[in-house]
This record gives sequence, structure tokens and C-alpha cells, in this order.
Amino acid sequence: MSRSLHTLNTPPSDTDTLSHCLMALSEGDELLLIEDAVYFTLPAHRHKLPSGVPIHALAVDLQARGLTNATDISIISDPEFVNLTLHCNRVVSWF
Amino acid sequence: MSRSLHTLNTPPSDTDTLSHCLMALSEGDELLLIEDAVYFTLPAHRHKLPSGVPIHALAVDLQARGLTNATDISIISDPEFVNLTLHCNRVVSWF
Amino acid sequence: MNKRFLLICSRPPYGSSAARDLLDIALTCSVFEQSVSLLLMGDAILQLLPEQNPTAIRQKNLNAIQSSLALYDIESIYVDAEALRFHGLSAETLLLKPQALEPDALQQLIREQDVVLPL
Amino acid sequence: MNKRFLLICSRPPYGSSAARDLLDIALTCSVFEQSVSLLLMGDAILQLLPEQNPTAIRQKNLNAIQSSLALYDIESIYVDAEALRFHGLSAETLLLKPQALEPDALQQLIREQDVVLPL
Amino acid sequence: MIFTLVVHASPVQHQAPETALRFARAVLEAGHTLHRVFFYRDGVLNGNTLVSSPADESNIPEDWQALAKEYPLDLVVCIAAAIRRGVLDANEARRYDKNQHNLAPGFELSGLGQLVEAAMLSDRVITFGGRG
Amino acid sequence: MIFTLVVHASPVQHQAPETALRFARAVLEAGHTLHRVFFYRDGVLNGNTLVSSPADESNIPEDWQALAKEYPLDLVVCIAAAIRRGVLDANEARRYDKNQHNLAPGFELSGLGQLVEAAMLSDRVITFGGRG
Repeated sequence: MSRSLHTLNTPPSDTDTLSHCLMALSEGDELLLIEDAVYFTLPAHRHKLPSGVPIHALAVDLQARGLTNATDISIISDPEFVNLTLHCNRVVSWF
Repeated sequence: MSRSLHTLNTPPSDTDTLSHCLMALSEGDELLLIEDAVYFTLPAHRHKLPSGVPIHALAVDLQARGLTNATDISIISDPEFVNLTLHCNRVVSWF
Repeated sequence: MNKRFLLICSRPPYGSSAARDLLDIALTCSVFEQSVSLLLMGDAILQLLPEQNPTAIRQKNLNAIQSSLALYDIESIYVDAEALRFHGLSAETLLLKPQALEPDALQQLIREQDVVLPL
Repeated sequence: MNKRFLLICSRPPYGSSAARDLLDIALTCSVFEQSVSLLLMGDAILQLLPEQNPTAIRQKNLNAIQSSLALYDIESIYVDAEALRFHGLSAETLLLKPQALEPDALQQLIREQDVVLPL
Repeated sequence: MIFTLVVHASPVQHQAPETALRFARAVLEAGHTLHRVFFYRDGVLNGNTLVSSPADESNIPEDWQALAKEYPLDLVVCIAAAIRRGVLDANEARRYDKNQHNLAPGFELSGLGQLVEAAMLSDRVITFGGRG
Repeated sequence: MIFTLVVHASPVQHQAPETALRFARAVLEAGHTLHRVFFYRDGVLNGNTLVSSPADESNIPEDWQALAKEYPLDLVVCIAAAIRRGVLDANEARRYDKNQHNLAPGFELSGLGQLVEAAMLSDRVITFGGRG
């Protein structure tokens, strides 16, 4: 099974970049929110991300922005970001 | 009457910047499309701009991008851009 | 000479330097004794979320700079009401107690300005 | 060693250097005899409009560079079908005769790649 | 009429500096006063004299300098933004212990006060920016 | 595992270079190989040695250099992008008739071939970019 890790760093207002990322997501892929994309963890935006795909967010970026309510998302460290790239066959960055 | 000239340089896919520009447009204001915003002259996007406001587009930017079908928009030169700023009380740039 | 300056920002904090660059202009306007208002549109309202801690990404805490605005008599802080709805936030939970503007009031604010500086 | 490279771009031409920077990478991939495909998403399909003339804004004509792609055996040019609908364009009127992909085919394309380089 | 222009975007990567240059020329050719061009954020890179273009490409810092030879022009680069982005004059290079400097002749490093003062004295202030 | 990182965004204005730095450190600390970091587009400004930060702020070019002192690291700046954006080593400064240069020690100017070659030899290629 060929699996991609997608990273996204744009905020929810950038609907164009989000739509490209979602269009490119295959079943079995993983999604990592970094930088301004961690705002997708706000309750108002959470439903805009797919439910069938594991979603992660970088801890340092959540902390920087005062976001603490990401209950159903895996919050990861930099070393875990590296590990995610190992478990996938390629990384696709959306920015 | 206090009138603003709004310049917009983002393409139609940037719905966030467009919505801010439209929200800020008063009756009597003017709108100038520059750089990537000249793609709003494509038939598919023209209706996204308000009808009650004079709309201009920079000639050099249309020409660069191969756009020739801007029938109901005033196509202006750089000196005319300068003149537009004179006829308004302030310029508000959206980018 | 006193002019009315409006600074408009639509970027979230930390992903770019816009939020901080905005505050630097605001403080300078105040030093020159100009009237200055801030209008935070779209993602820029996220600059006002409390409990930010950007130590691990090695940036300055914007909340600290924001709390100094009152000392500079910068107290006209506006957000667009649509942005509050989009992000599911209310003005009361944001720092600096911004005033939410619907489009009519926002247009009125712009018409009152001498200079508009976007970031 | 031959790898499959996919270059993805979503920016329109001229407003930024992205379109040109993309072509520079594509040509380099070809010089190194790698398999290279281009995927133009969203506004990037506007790179393929004909009759561009950026002389007055003092940039190089992208159409000229694009027409050299075939000489480098770069012939896998894809666009996303949704972008065509958004901009009201059809693939036949675009340069390089790109192949329009619906999401399923687009996902398949990505799964076949060794390296994905976004711009 | 008195104009001030503000440039926020880096050349090459964004079209905004090129648009600002053409607008500045049109202002001057129409006989108006261009009080100042203020470079802020990544716009400070407009004043980097090390920008070197192939012969058939434009060179934005050189173009600002050429315009300043035709007309009196006050090209001010925000000093705080410039230092963080590595655009230094000889003085700042000494202060930060660098043995090279790169602010283009005809440009001047100064504070944000120069932006606010220019806006106070001008009839029109126009910002040229890009995404980012 | 062998990694290559690609950085497209300028420091200060964008967060992406800082994220790339942290990722690079995490790769190296986990014992993986970082074959190359390739700087393209405005990312070439990561190699500008004239970047000067106030004492309490980060300095991205210095941070890359510090990482390259702890681990063997190949920091390659795209030469075509760098020349247009005014990031020159001593050689290029001579070629373009400039009497100053600003490529940070530890960085090297080279062609896009270094990106493609690195991608050919690496197991993972990850791009860090920003709007613009």
C-alpha cells in the first residue's frame, strides 16, 4: 500500500489550498497540520477536515497560538513528525 | 462625499481577500484590478464583482496574462491609475 | 498635524511577521501623536486569542506587545463581525475587547480615515 | 537511477515567480533523465492560457518556455478538472494539451510518485 | 499632489515592486511630487545592491536607482526590518560586526517614523504588497 | 533513512524556515542521514550572512550554521535564484562586478541539479514553503 503524508500550513480562510490538499488525499494517507493550519483544530473548523484520515497537529504550533481544545487530533512533537514521514512513502506539502 | 479607491491584486481563488475588499467597498467607491486580480475579468468570475461600482483593470496586467475579453470593464494605463488616485480621497490596497 | 490612520491586517499571528509589523506601525503612529485605529479582518482576529506561547517557535509573544497598546493610547481596536462568525469566536473572549463591525460600520470607519495602511 | 518526480503548482503566472521556477525544476529533472510530470492545480492552469505577452511588466514569456517542454520529453501535463470548471476553461483551449484529472485519478497519480515537489 | 508609496514585497518573487516602480514613474512624469518611497517587511530587499540579473532581465534595485537619477527621490528602507533581513549599510555592518554591507547607493536606512511622517505630509499613500 | 529538505520561504517574514530547522535537528538527533538542505526561491535568503538580529531574537542563517557545526550538513543555495535575489559568494560577486558579498560560511551556491540529484539519492524529500 502506497501511503502519503500531507502537510498543510495554511489557515482555514485559505479555502483554495485546503481544497487542493483534500482533493489529493487518498484513503490511507495521513494529514499533519503545521504553522497556521493548526487553526483547523478550532471547533468551527474541525468538520472541514475529513473524518476517515488520521489527523495530527504540531504541538509547538498549537501552543504558540493559544489553542488547547484539539480533543480528537493527535498532537505530536518534532521527533514524531519525523517518524510520520518514515511510515509513509512520500511527503506532499501544501502551502 | 468621501470616496476610496480600492486596489486588489489577488486571483479569484483567494476568496478571503476578495471578501474583505467587497466588505469594505462603499457606494461611490472605485475598484482597480491589478496583477493577479485581472483574472476576475474572465467570464466565469466577472459576476463575483459588484455591479454598482466602477471597475478598472490595468492594461499591462491583462496583456501579460493573455486576457482580452474584458468587455464591460475600463482598461487603464499607468497614468490613468495615477489619475484614479487623484479623484478619490484615499487608496486602500488589498493583497 | 493630526491625521486619522487606519491599519488593516488580515493575517494570523506567527505564520508570518504581519501581526508584529502591524503593532510596530501602530506604536510609531502613537509616538507621532496621530490618531490610530486597528482593523483586524479575517484571520487577523486570531491575533487576539489569549494564552499564546510562542517560546518553542522562538518568536516574541504578541499578547505582551498587545497589552502595551493602552499605554500608547491605542484603544480603537475593531474586528469584522463576519470573521468572528467564521472562526466561531466572540469579541468578549478576545484580548483588547475589540469592537465588532458589520459591513456598514466598517465602510463608515474607512470613510473617516485620512490614511489606510494595509498589512 | 530513475525516479518518478511530480511537480505540483497552484499559482497563476507573473504575480509571483512560481510558474517560472516550476519550469526550471522540470527542465532540470529532464536533464537528469528522471521521469517528470507536472500537475497544475487551481490558478496554475492559468499558466497555460495562450497569447500571453508580459513585455510591459518585464517578465519572460512563459508560453515560450512551455513550448520547449516537448523538446525535453516533458509531456505528462495534468490539470485538475475542478480548476477548469472554476475558471470556466476547457483543456482543449489550453496550451500543451493537458490531461484533466478528477480527484480519483489525481490521487492515483500521486500514489505512483517517488518524489513530489510542490511550488 | 504629494504621494508616498509603501512597498512590502520582495522583488523577483512578487510582481508588486515592479508595479510600484511603474506607478512611481507615472506619478513623476505627470508632474506630481513623490515625497518618499518607504520599503517595509520583505520590501527592504528592493534596496539590496547585490541583486544581479542576467542581461535580459529586469533588476529592481537598479531600476529604483535609475529613477532616482532622473528625479529627486527619497528611498527609505525600514531599518529594523532591514537588519533582520540582512540589508545593511556600512554603519549597521560595523554595529553588527559584519565585514560586508549591501544597501544600494541612493537608498537610506531609517525608522518607521519616516513612514508615518511621510503619510502625514502626503495627500495620497499607496501600498504595494504581496501574499505572505 | 536518507532525507533531503527543500526550503522555499524567506526567514523573518515566514515561519517555514524555523519549522525546517526544527525538523532538520529532529532528523539528525534520531540518527538519520540529512543528505542535503536545498534553498530555492526566497528561501535563498536563509543563506544571507548579513542577517543581524537583536540579542533576544532568533537568527535563522546563524542557526543553520550552528547545526552544521554539530552535524555534517550540506547547505546548498540555488545559484540562479540567489543571484537574482542578491545572495552572492565571492566568485559571483566578481562575476557580477560587485565589491561586496554575503553568502554565509557553510552555505554553497550551486545549480538546481543539486536538488534533483539529492531527491534521487534520498528516501524522503520534504518541502517547507510559504504563501507567495
